[in-house]
Amino acid sequence: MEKTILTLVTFFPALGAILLLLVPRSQHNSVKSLALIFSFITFLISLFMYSMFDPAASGMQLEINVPWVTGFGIGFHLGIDGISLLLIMLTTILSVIAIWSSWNSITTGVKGYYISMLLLETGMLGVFVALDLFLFYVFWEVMLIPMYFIIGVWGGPRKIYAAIKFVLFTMFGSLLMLVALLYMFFMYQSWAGVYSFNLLDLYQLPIAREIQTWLFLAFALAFAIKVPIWPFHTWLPDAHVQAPTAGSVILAGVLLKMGTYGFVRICLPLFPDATIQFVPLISVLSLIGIIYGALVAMVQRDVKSLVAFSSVSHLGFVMLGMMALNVQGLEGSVLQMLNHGISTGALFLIVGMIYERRHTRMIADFGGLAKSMPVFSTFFMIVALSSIGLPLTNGFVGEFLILLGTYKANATYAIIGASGVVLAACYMLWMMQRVIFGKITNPENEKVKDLSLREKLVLIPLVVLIFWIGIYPKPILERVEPAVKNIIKMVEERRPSQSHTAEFGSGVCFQDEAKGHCTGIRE
Amino acid sequence: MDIKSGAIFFDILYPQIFILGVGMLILIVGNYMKSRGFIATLAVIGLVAGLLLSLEQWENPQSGFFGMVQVDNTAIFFYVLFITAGILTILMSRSYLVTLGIERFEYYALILFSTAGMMTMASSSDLVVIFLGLEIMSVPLYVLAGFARHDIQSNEAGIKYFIMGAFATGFLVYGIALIYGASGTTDLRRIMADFSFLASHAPVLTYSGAVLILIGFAFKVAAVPFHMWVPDVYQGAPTPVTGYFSVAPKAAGFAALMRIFLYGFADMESLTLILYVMAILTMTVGNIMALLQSNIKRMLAYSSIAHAGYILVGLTAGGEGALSSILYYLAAYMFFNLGAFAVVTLMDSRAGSTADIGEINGMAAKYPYLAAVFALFMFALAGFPPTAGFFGKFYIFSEAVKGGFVWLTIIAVMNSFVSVYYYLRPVVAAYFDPAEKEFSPVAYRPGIIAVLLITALGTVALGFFPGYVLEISRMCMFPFM
Amino acid sequence: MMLETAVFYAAAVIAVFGAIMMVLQRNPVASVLYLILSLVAQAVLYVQLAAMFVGALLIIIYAGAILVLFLFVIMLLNLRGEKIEQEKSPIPTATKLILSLLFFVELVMIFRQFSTTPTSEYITDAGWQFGDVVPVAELLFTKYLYPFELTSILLLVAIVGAVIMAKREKGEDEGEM
Amino acid sequence: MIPVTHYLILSALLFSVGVAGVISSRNLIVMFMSIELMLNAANLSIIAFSRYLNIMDGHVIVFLVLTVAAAEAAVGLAIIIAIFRNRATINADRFNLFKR
Amino acid sequence: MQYIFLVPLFPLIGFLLNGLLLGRLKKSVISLIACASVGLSFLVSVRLFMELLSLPAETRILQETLFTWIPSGDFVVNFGFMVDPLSAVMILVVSGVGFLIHVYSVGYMHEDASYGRYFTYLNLFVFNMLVLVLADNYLLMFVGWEGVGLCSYLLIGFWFEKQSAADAGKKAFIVNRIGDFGFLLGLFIIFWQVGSLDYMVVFEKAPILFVAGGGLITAATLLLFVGATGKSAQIPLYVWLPDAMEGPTPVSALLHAATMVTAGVYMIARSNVLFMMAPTTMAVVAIIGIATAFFAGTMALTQNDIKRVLAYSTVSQLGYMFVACGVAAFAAGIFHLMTHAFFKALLFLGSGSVIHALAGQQDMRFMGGLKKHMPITYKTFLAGTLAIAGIPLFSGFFSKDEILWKAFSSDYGSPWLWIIAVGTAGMTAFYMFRLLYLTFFGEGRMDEQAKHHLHESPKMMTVPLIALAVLSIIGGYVGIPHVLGGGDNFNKFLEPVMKGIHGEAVEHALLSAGHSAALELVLMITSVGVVSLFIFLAYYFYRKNSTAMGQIRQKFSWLHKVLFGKYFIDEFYGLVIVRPLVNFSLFLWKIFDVIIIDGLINGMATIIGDISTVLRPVQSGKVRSYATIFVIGVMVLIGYFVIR
Repeated sequence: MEKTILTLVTFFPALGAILLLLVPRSQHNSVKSLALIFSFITFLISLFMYSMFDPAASGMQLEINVPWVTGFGIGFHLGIDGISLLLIMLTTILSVIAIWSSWNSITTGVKGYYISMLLLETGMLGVFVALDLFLFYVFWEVMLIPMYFIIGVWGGPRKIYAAIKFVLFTMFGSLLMLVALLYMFFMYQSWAGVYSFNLLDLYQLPIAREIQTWLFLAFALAFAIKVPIWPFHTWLPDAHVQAPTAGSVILAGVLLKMGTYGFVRICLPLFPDATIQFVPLISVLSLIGIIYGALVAMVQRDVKSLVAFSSVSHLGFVMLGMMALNVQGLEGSVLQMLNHGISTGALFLIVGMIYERRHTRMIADFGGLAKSMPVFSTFFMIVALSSIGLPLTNGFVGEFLILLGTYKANATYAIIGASGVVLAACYMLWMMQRVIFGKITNPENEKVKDLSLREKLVLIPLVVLIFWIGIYPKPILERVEPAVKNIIKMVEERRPSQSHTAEFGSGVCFQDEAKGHCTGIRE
Repeated sequence: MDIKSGAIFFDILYPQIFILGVGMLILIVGNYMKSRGFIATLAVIGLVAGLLLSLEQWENPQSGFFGMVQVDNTAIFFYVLFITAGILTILMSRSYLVTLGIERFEYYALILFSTAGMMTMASSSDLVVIFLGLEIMSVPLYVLAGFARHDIQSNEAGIKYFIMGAFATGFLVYGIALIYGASGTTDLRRIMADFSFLASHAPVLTYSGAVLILIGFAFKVAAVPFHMWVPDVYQGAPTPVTGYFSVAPKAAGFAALMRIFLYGFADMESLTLILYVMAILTMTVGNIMALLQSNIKRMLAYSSIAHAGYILVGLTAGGEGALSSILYYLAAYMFFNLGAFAVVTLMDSRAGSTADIGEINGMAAKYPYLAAVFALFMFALAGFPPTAGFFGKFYIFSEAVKGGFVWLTIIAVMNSFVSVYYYLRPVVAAYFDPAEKEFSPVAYRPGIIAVLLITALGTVALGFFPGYVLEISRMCMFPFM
Repeated sequence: MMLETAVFYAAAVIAVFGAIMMVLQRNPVASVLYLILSLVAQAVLYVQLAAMFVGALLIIIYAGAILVLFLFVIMLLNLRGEKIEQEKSPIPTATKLILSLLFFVELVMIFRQFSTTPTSEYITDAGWQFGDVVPVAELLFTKYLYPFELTSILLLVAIVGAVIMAKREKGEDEGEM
Repeated sequence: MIPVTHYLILSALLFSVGVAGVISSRNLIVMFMSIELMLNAANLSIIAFSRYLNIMDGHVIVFLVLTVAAAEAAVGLAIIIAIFRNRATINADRFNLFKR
Repeated sequence: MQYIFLVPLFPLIGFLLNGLLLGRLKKSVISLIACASVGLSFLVSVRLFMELLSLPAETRILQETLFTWIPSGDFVVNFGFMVDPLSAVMILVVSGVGFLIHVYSVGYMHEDASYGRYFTYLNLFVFNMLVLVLADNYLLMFVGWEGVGLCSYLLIGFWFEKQSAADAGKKAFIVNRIGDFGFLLGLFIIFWQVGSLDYMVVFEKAPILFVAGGGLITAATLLLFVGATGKSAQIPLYVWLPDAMEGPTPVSALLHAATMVTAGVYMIARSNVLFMMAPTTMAVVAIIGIATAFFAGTMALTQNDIKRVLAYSTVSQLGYMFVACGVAAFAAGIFHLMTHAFFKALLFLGSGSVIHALAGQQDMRFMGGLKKHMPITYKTFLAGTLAIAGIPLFSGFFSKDEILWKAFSSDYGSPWLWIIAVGTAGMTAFYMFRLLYLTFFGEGRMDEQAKHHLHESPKMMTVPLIALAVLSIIGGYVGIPHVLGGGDNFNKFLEPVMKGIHGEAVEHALLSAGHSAALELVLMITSVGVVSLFIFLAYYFYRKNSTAMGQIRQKFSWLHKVLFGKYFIDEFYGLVIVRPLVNFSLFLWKIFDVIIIDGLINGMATIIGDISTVLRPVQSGKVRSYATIFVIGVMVLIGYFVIR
């Protein structure tokens, strides 16, 4: 079980997708139920996995490493530490919720939709469990396709533009990552004498400083686009606004985390020197993102794009905390990944719910919903508050740790970053103000039905999580801590590693066996 | 001369002989048999038998006819590739040919002959034989391009292909002449052995000869700037034939190129630069030109140019790895590109089809599986994992990085980035665009279903489990290298 | 020796003249005839280069068969009268001529470094007659057996191809031709 | 004595004329014949090299090239016939259905 | 067996019960749950207080850790409570006054449709407030701190259908957030310097780890003070409090008078150790405090809305408390906090009673002559007014006088502070009596229908009024100063908490005590005199000769305009901060995002497309051109070797 549980979690949704293929197209209900059941069982499996995870141990757990493409040293290598554990849990929960939330909103191409959702889940889980860089890359790209369809087929009026923009942006970054990955692969080969894409092996590879810089840039670009770090964020509002509700939930909840996860898992430990070198740049970009996202969110007219820009701001926090490179900052960053997934996911669900009722998302079309939909408004309020980081909600713990850590690293960053907290209150409350408070000016808002049982059940788990993490984050933090310390250790210890890079330094020479001479690196 | 190669071993030619024999049999039988289905089946059987006979020789490199024939693993790999491409093409052709009213038994014979020509090309290390193989391959192709005799588009494709092909042949022959002049032989093994002498004794002659030969094959694989015929011919030729064009002759061209430049002229350093530039140009022009095409066939034509560019990246990298990476890529490329053409063929088999991209609109709603498969091929062409397209590119690029061609690789990945845009367009059309008029029904025939299944399976399998084919491709090398 | 030089230059001039006239002629029939002229001149050069057999082949096969086929097709299509109208080409003809000229210069430069030893001083093997049928045949049926066999396939393929393209099916319009 | 270079230059000249014919002529037949000329030019150089190197392989090669030329001629002319039937012209410039 | 957690637990249970069963309970059950929960927590508080008293003064600390809240590396924060004299006073005030206001609300809100929601929020507030004061570390205090801010937001915007109410709620929250921003940064400094946020650890180690008077401690305390200005409505962040009057009146009484707004004072008193190490901050606190007291007082002079007058008065009184803190008289600040809680709650509830009677009318120009209609309200209101004005024997007198004396005598004080403070006291008396006269005396200026409906409030409302009135009167007796023969018990009780003024600082405190008792008496009498004078003025202008007021108003119309317009601070903020920010954001979105970033990307795509378009004619369809390009390619390739 130890060895197979990760495989099971990862591929169970895909199995569901395959089974769905066999269900006739017209049987919407069985398609939906089957998809829900599969995602739910995946969630249960992930719970089981959670229980198997040893919180005290550092390093990777539940590992499995089976050769896949031996000729390339590619292995089917899965394993998790605290960070991946959390993101997996997030993914499985959000997937269930996303699938259930689309119950009534998806009416065309039902089967394709749920197949896409399940495949997407596998893709996302794969990114978080992969410990083989090649595998990581494969999953990273694989998940693009179902998301592309989810946006493109079931999206809003400008879905095509948004879908293509989404794919192109992500592709752009990841292709450069591929080159860097290959480069590193051969560096490892000439250093260790064997081919390996195993991340844990590659962690050992000493890389000269200037090469680190390039490699870091290549990887970071891929991740930065995904995160998205300002100024690579412009795909995000379009994708979010156009995607169907569940798509937005997953997109914001999980997909963006893949970028930040990439930074933690790959950029930091692999390129410690470069990381240190780029801390100021990334921090400043994150800060710009925090402020920028908040300001732009403030003036949005569409609730969904407001939430989208708020994501830019929140992810800025995540990156800021990560760049603090200390326990608090990094832990806060990881926690905030989770938090953002929960809160923003819930926000998108909520926006989706009113959209289903009113077929508009324009803030100006609403007002006074608290009167006609009190339950809805309560949920909305709780989630919004968690999003702006009110104490005892999840957002607070994360943001606090991030800022605390950042302060240690650089007080100025923390001060500027903290102002984002104020701005968050501005845009969120202003939006709440105009949507749920005030007089009902549009008679249509009077008749809207409050949440149905299903919708409540969809939201309740998220609200529970919001408070749980806000009040008792210890179980989570203690699982993250060993992983975070590990990463910090790797960054710290492997910094200025002059001693052993000698043979593979800047004057790198690739021995071309066929031609028997040094072709060098052409740059 | 080699001890072994002096003898005449007919047995190493069995695959070709068999395929040619079946081709001739078709020519004879075809006149009397009404059933074209039978002829097609016969052709497929012939090819399958050829395939089996080829596999017989795996891991048993032999040489014969005074070294003119060299059946090594590489050759077998290509045999399998050509034969598979031939089988798939035949399988997907019928409904199309029938719809257009051009189904004639010679069609199948021509494919068999052409396949035999390619096999000849792939299994020789003598320039003259390679040249003859090229001709045996090309002549049927000229005819196949113009096979729809009443269709002016097909006519035009035929004549253009023919004129340009013959023109390129002129240069090739001149190149062979120069090499002959410089070395007194056309045997690549001797050329390789004496290369350093040649390079110092008559460098310009040798290099120019090599370059002219390169051009001759660059034409076949559609490398820029010798690609101009490609869009017109691909668009005009009957769709299954186009599919065949985009795969088999291209692979044959690369087979020859690899024989000549990874083997005979392997030590020719300055060629690297030429290949480098050619690879960049080919990828870039192919991709950029494909961006604005509105005809799927034409778009796929440019796409095939771009893919030739990626393979040239591998060729630029050189070395053993390059050989196996190119083999792998070609195998993968055969599956998804033929698959894509199979879908286009299916659509083109409807009356009044012009293969315009707008015709795809609404496909997903009506034929979800067809659309899904089509999307799969497009994603594979764009190089998304976990399709074969991804691993193929991965392999090629890895060889380039290994060879130290980092910038070339970056340009290559940027190119495949650009390509994503146009590969997504048919997908957008199939899935996202609202259909203005109903997607008119397509006629599934067993043959084309089989092709779709095989190619889709191949695309996925080579993506998920690249290891197997990878191992096979690594077993391929030139035994006397 | 003077004679040899004179023959060479005469043949060369005729070959080139024929070639150029072939290109310049509007009338395809004339073009063919000029090409035949050029080929005959080339055959003379072959002979001068001690390639008796191949030179003969050139006359017999090329001039005698291939070009007659051309002529035949031209007649069949009744092309004599066809006027090829002057359309604007994207690349002007002058440019193309300059291009060809440059190309020629390049080709010449390839041979620049090539030895300038006169041909007649090459040693010929005493054992067999250079360029005769026998030695050519000997090579053709031993070392070059495989290519030779391939040509048979090639010709077969060409025949089939030609038949496919040019043959009229039953029921096909018997029209103008 | 006539140096081998002379023959080679002559072949180059013939080849260039062939090339010029292909790129400047509109008449398919003339283009085709120009290609034949190019092949012949190549043959001439092979013969010259053969003589120069005193190896007879070149003669066989020329023999083979001649065959190829014949095969191409057959097919090429057949294609020309086919296209002429449909279009009633052999003006190469008219065959541009696929612009862009 | 520790039971501190019960104090906040009861309101939490009340909140959860009411909140989760919202709309399914009868009103009586709701009110029972709500009042009982707060009442119970009051009882527990009393029990705790008794237990505390039973301990010797130095060890009066009860602590309880529930669980580890945030453990992250060496940063560990517990969910722990602590009762010491300071928090004991606070929980008594919060739960006691809270209970009374709950009871009052039962009557006041009886008609409201969202009755359940109201009590839900109210209980949540009490919970948060109790967490704030009971926390044993800064971060948990911050939880309560933001929590009360949230409740304030919810309760101000309780009648969310009223645009102004919703706006006011939002404003309150955001302004508070600005304060919290400072608070958080302050915490960062403290944590990274001390390594903990627990009070005990911080106060123990801070004197060692911080350089007294150094930049770091000054920054930390200043940042904490920024937090306090937000919560306690001091300059420059006071703007939200007057608007907060949009909420129901009991809310104003509880949150915006008695308890929540005093959190800043509590926090500074709690952090006295830190503040005492930063003299600069102390000065800033005192100056901001006095300035706020004065300016708020002036603004209160001209307001017509009964609740707004009280609101500005609250701001002003909070200023007093900050002055006390600023002059190191933390105990005096807390003392005033307590008495203020009594009388200000009373005044708000009284005004609520009036508004209730007038069916929502808040404008004093439409009141008057209510004395005879609402005797109980009048009498209790009068008691409150006297207390706030600082009339001897009323609670406000003792606490205010303590502050005035300390402002004068303390090492951190100065006569100037005293003078302004006394002036402000005079103003307070003036506007309070103005309010009293306008409301209860004279002719009724309300319309006939309203007049007809005038009635005394129900028992549920008057009983709390009476209780608070009693407290307003006697509340000061716990802290009668030595000079008046009292034992200064309140000071003594709080002394263990005020570690900051022990040690070195204690010397100064003792020194200040060296001023003569005579001086203290003189000053006391002076201030009473000033207050009396202003009461007379109010009597003169609003009771005797109301035309005179009009003339003065005419004469100083600019001043009136400025005061009535509240110095146009809101407008100023709007013009200088909000508008530019919104415009800048719009610029970022519409110009930067859409045009520049996306434009760049689209531009690149367009260029690639253009290249494609440019290259297309090359593909002319003519074989000759193809061949030409072919030849060019050949020439280039061969040329490379030939020319090389």
